This record gives sequence, C-alpha cells and structure tokens, in this order.
Amino acid sequence: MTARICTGTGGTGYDEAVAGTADGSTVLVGGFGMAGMPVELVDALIRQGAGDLTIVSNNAGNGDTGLAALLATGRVRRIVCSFPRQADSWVFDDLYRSGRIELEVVPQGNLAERLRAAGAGIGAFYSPTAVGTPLAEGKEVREIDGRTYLLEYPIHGDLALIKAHTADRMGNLVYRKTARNFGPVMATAARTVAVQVDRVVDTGTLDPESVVTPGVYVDRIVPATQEAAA
Amino acid sequence: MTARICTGTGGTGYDEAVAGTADGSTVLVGGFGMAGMPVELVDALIRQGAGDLTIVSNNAGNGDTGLAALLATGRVRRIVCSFPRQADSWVFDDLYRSGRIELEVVPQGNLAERLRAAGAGIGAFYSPTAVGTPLAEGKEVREIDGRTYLLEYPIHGDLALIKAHTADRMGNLVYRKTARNFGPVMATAARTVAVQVDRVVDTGTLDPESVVTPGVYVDRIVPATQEAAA
Amino acid sequence: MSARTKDDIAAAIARDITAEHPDGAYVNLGIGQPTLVADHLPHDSGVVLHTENGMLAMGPAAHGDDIDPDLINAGKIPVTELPGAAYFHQADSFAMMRGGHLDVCVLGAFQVSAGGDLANWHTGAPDAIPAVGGAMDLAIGAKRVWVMMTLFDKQGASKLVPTCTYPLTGVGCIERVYTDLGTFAVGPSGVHALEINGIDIDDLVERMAPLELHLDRVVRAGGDR
Amino acid sequence: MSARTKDDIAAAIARDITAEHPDGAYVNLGIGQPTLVADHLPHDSGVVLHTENGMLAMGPAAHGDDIDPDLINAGKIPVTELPGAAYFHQADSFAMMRGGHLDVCVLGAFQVSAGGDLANWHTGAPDAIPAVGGAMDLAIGAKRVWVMMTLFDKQGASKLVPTCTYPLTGVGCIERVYTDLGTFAVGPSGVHALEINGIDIDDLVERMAPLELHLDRVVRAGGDR
Repeated sequence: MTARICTGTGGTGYDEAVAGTADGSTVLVGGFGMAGMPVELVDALIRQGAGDLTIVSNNAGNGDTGLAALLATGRVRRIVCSFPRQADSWVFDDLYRSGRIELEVVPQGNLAERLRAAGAGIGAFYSPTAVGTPLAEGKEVREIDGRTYLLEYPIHGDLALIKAHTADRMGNLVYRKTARNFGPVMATAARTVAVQVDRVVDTGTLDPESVVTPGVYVDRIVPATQEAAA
Repeated sequence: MTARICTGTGGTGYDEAVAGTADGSTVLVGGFGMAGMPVELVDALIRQGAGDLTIVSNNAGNGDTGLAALLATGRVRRIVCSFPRQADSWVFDDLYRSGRIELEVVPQGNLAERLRAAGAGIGAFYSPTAVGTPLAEGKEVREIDGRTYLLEYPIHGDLALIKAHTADRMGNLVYRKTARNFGPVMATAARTVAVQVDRVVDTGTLDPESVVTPGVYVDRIVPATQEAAA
Repeated sequence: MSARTKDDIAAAIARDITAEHPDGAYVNLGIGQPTLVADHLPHDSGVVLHTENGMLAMGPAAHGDDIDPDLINAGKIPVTELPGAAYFHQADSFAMMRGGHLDVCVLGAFQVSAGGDLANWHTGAPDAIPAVGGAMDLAIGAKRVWVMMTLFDKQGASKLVPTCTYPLTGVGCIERVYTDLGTFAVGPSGVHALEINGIDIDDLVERMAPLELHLDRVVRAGGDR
Repeated sequence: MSARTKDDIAAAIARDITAEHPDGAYVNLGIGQPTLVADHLPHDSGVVLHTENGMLAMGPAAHGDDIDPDLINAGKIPVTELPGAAYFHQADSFAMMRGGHLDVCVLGAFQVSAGGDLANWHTGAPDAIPAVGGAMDLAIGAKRVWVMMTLFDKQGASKLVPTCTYPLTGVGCIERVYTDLGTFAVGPSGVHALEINGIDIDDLVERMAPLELHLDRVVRAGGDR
C-alpha cells in the first residue's frame, strides 16, 4: 500500500507507472493548461496502448502533443472537461466535428467538486452552478432554503495521472504554485494514482503541516530524473 | 474585508473579537478536546452576554471552564455536536437531563462535511454515514449506484470561534498538528470568523504553499500577547 | 464627454470597487477585458485578487525572467505573486467562489438581460463546440457579479436585452453592467442607468429599445441633453 | 491453549494485518482496546496509522517531555509523530475514511450481528445521553472493518448475535470479529469461526446459540476436542 517509486526497470519509469491500464478505463489527467500537466505520463499512456478510454481533464489538449497526441490515436471514446475548445485544440475539434469523440462539458467548479465527491465517498450533491442554463438539461432540480440547485454525481477514475513538485517515499506530495490545480482532488478520486514529480526526497523531509496530498492516495511515483530518485 | 487585528481598545482583544454577537446566533466553536479549543474567545463570549445561542462544536464542554462555563450561564438553547457525553461533561449532562438544552447528535464526519458544505455553497449532499441507524430517523434516504445514502444539509454559523497557530496581517492562517481539526472548515462556514493565534506575523512571512486557511475567510484576529501582535 | 475606452470602463469599475469596499475586497477578474481593472486599482486599495485556478493575492502579469510556467492565471497568462498569497486546489478554489466568499467578480458578456441573466459562454451557433470553463461558477461566485462589455454589438444591437437570446450562463446573477456608453444596474426592478457617457440620453433610450431604460438613478450623464 | 488476553487478541489482529497486507496498510485503530494493536505491529510492517482527528503516520503515546497538547489521538491521548506524517482538517480526514482509502479499521463493539451489523455507540438505555463521535463514520470508513471485543458479556450472553438488540452504528459493515475465544468472519453467509481459542468447540457452539456457527473455515482450534 505504500507508494512505489518507478525507476523504469525494462522501460522508463513512466511506462512502469501506467502499466496495466485496461481498455475502457476512465483516466483522470491533471493540469490547467500546461501548469501541472503530466505530459510524460500521458506519453507513456499512448505507448501503453489502452483504448476505449474516457478522459477527464480540464481541457481537451493543445497542439499535437500530450493529451492532443493521445486523442489523435483514436483511443479516446469520450472526454469529460470544462473547456475543450481553445485556439490550438485542432485535434479535438476535428474528432468532435466528425463525430469520433463524445464530449461531456462540465463547469469547472462542478468538475472539481464531482472529483472531490468521488474521493470523499459522497453519493451526490446539490450545486447551484449551471441552474437555468443548457447544461442543466436532464439534471434533477431541487429548491433548498429558497435557492435552486442541480444534483451532481461523483466522477470516479480507474487511473489518475498527475504532476506534483516533490514526493517523499511514502507518497506524500507537495505541489508548486498554480500547478497544484486538479492534482489533489484527482489523487483522491482514482483507484490507481500515478504521479510524476521533479524530485523524490527521503521520508521525514517534508513538513507534515505542509503536505497537500497525503501518501495514502498515491500508488506510483516517477521522478523526473534518475538522480532525483536518489 | 481585510482581517482586523484585535488589540483590545477598551477591553481585551478577545472582547473586541466577539463584540456584536446577537441573541439567537449560531456559534461554531473549534477544537477537538482541548486541542484547538479557543478558550479565551469562548470566555469573551460569556462576558459579551449574547443568549438564546446555538453552539456547534465536536463536544459539549469539559469540567467547568470554556464551553462548559458558557453552557452553565443558561444562554445556550441548543447544541449540535458529535460527542456530548464525556467523563467530565457534568454541566451539559445536568442541563440535558433536566430538559434545559436541546441536543442534535451528528456523526463527526457528517458534522465536518456539513460545515464544509456550508462554506462551499453546496445545498445538500448524500452521505453513507448513519444509514440504518437511529440517527437516520427523519432523513431522506436515497440509493445511488447500489449504495444507500442519507441527505445531509449544511450547517451555517453566524460566528465562528477558532484557534490557530500563526496569522499574517491579511488573515492567512496556519495551525499546529492535530489542533487543526475543525478550524479550517468552521472558518469557511460562518459569516464572521474570529481567530485566536499564538502570534501574528507580517504579511509575506508565511509560505503561500503552506497556508491552510486563506485570509478571505478570516475577519478578526486576536494575538495571544501584545508582543505577539508586534 | 465621449464614449469610454476599455481603460475608462476598467477605471470606473476600479473606482467603484474601492469606493464601495473601503476596507478592501476579494475580487475575481474574468479573462479578457476585465483583467484591465487590476491596472486601475490603487496600491493601497486593500483589494486582493483571486484566480480560480487556485490562488489569492495574484500579482500583475509576469514578464521576462519573472515568467514561471507554474504560475498562471485563469487565462493561462503568466502572472506574479504578491505578499500574503495563498495557493489551493481546484475544489477549494471553487468552494471559495460558490460559497460566496468573494466580494466582487467582473465578467465579460455577450448579453445581459434586464433581470440580470448572463449569457457569455456560447453563441448558440449550431456548429460551435461547447466550452464553459469556469464561466457558470463565476456567474454565481461572488456577492456581487458585474459585467464589463460594449453596450452594442458590431451590428448595432444592444447587448442589454429584455431576455437573452444566447444560451444562459447564469440566471439573475448580474447586479451591474459597465459599458462604453454608460453604467447600468440590472435586476428585479429592470434596467436603471447609473451613468451615461458620450451619448445623448434620448439617443440611448431609442437605441436600447425595446428595452425599458429607467433614468431615475442617473448620477452622471455625459451626453448633451 | 487458553482464552486470549487483550494483548493476544491485539497480536492476532496485528499478525493478520501484516500477513494480508504485505506491502503495508493504512489503518485506523478505534479508541480503547483496539489501540493495543499498534504495540504488536513490527516496525517494518509498512503499516501507517490514521487518527480521525486529522493525522497520518501517528506514532506511539507520548510520555513526559514529549507530551504536546496539540498532538493527540481520537481518544484525546497525547501521541507522537512518525517520519512521513501529514496533518489535515476534519473534513479531509473523514473524506479519507468515507471515501474508502483506509485499508483496515479496528473497532470495539457491544454487539455484532451475523450479517455484519455493528452496535457500539449506544446501550439503548432510555436515560443514556446519545454520543456518537466518529463511530458511525468509522464503521463504514475502511475497505475492511474489524471488531475487537470479548465474545461474551458480563452476564455470559454472546455479543455475536443473530440480530443486534442495541441501536446500530452501521449496517453490514463488519467483516471479521476478533475475540478472547476466537476469530469469526461475519457477513452475508453468516458467522464462520476462523480460529477458536481456549474453549471446546461444542461448548462454544452451545454458548453462542441460537446463533448458527459455521465451522467450515476453522484453521486453528485451541480447544480440546
């Protein structure tokens, strides 16, 4: 149950961290724009080859690398995100317009809260966001204490790919500035959590008051360099 | 909107921090046992004199001081807590057995989550805790994805009294060890938040990665000593 | 007096934030034009900026060596950190908004209705790819939500309308609308002009029709009436 | 072989945790007797203790100068911090439990039913003041929830019962029950003895009646049959 430091026996550590991903998996991918985007883990998932995937991420890929490259393989059946369309989201745009990918648009705050709910064992919750908008379609509406809410369900992942700044050997994580974004909630919401970090430090090095993601949530850790794992 | 450092003009800083508490208020009181218990703020609330109060706290007072002393004044109409009965909760026990205080017992995790929901603008949520128990009575039951849940509503406070370790002048807070407990969630759930701290430091001193309660939640800060406010 | 430039509008918003929140305020500025408001806030205003990707006390845009790819705003533009900053994750950041802890949020808009409905996320074009980001969370995410926009679109149609024709972002959530030609309060009692800039009042009323414009609260009129 | 002492029971639980979770486990030990389990975990077991008042990697009880009033366990006893510790607030701590992230939770009990219902928070006495603490959250708060108790109460009645008569803490949540006289699996297929200690099997079956005790899984029997 303690975190495994993936040093890449028989491949890179990134490959080791995504090994065993099954077809049909739901994969949570951290990052807001490039901040906190686990690019190398996504590249490893492309190499790993699992298909029929559902991807949950704030955006739907930029340019031709990372998430966009994964989409371009045709192995993503469905994407759940808040903001797919960007200036450089041509890979997604093409797949969507030609009907080759399903899209669920979720307001960013509901996306974060639904991921948190999955990690926290909450069955569903009432959110005031999106009431009266097209994104309320099909959702249960309820008035509570004079305000109107929509019922929102958790989003569980089979695998989460996130990026943090530093891990200790127990998997405790700290992040860096706004690269923290979706990492901490996605780490709670997936059965297997793989994290790429700038460095791994000895257990006991991180300040217990400052740990953002406790090691209980983390399964696999890939340091950016071999030296960083030392 | 920035936090006010209460230095005690015309009274102690604690009195200044609880000034204006209206009869009938709901007051959230932090702490688990004595760890994180804002004893001096509770004492100030006793001096302040507001009555017909609802108190939300994990316990219902110990011995004859702090929360127990507040209960002994007869100014608390109702208490919401997870664990009122303790070896030294005689003040509460006597009030309860003689029908002079109302009690709502809430499982500790639901208590924390209901406070969080209040702070997070969640209308209600489905919790698996207490399903099939006497504490489920009167609650809406719902099956979601094969599991049974109870509908739980937020707990909003008019005033929160909490204890932290260090504040900066903007009201950013860090706590100490397990004294953190209910402080961060209660700070989000009340209209006015008063915090007693061991020391106040200059803005820019705390590490932005390690702030637990951002200043946006904090209204009034009382340093433990005059020197600590310097 | 002429119509207001973007900077004039931003300055008016900054002026009102500081005047109406003399002790400071926690403010979220939406991506695009609303970010200009930051340039007009006095250093001693006590205003603390929130960015929904997870930060309070956000500083100005970063340049040159100050650019850090891990430190960006909601528009994905590199920014800086001010003393007293705090970082938090997405669920905590949106909890802060949804829970009503921010004082003011300023957003752009395609349309605002007389009752305060906001449309700013989707043009309604059938082939448009839907993308909402934090727009719907922001629309309900502060004690006061204001809009900054041009009053008329490129075809000359008023963007303050009796009822939005674009898909909604939020219902009854807007309190005030700042435009090149004036500032307007919206809500249950309809549209009240608060300030009129660079246009004759009669012209304004005519061009905004069929919207009913109430003139009882105009405190500054820049037209020639 | 005689009946197990509290320490024997705790040692048996510790042995099973480490055997069944060879890579380590995240474990919550309820207040009272279950805390004894910690004393029987090898240092290299990889077991990390959670305390629901907001900490992972909790260490042993603190003594003398090590006592820090800000560092206590759920029983409000001063404890210590091990390397790799992390502190978090109550909502995060119970989210960790409710979300099923802990591997094992060990609790005391008044009664456990054959189907795995737990009663450990209230005696049902009409004048008792209700107090639940984290009991109901813990009951459903781990992948596996085990009970540590004496098998019979002071009046000699079995605490493993067909149906709980005390008010419930949780429904169908218990997987295994460790007692002085044996270890039992409970759940949809009823009660299966896994190990019997210091009592003749026939005696045990008779004293536990009317509960039906399945003997198909007994791996160790300490009686004299």
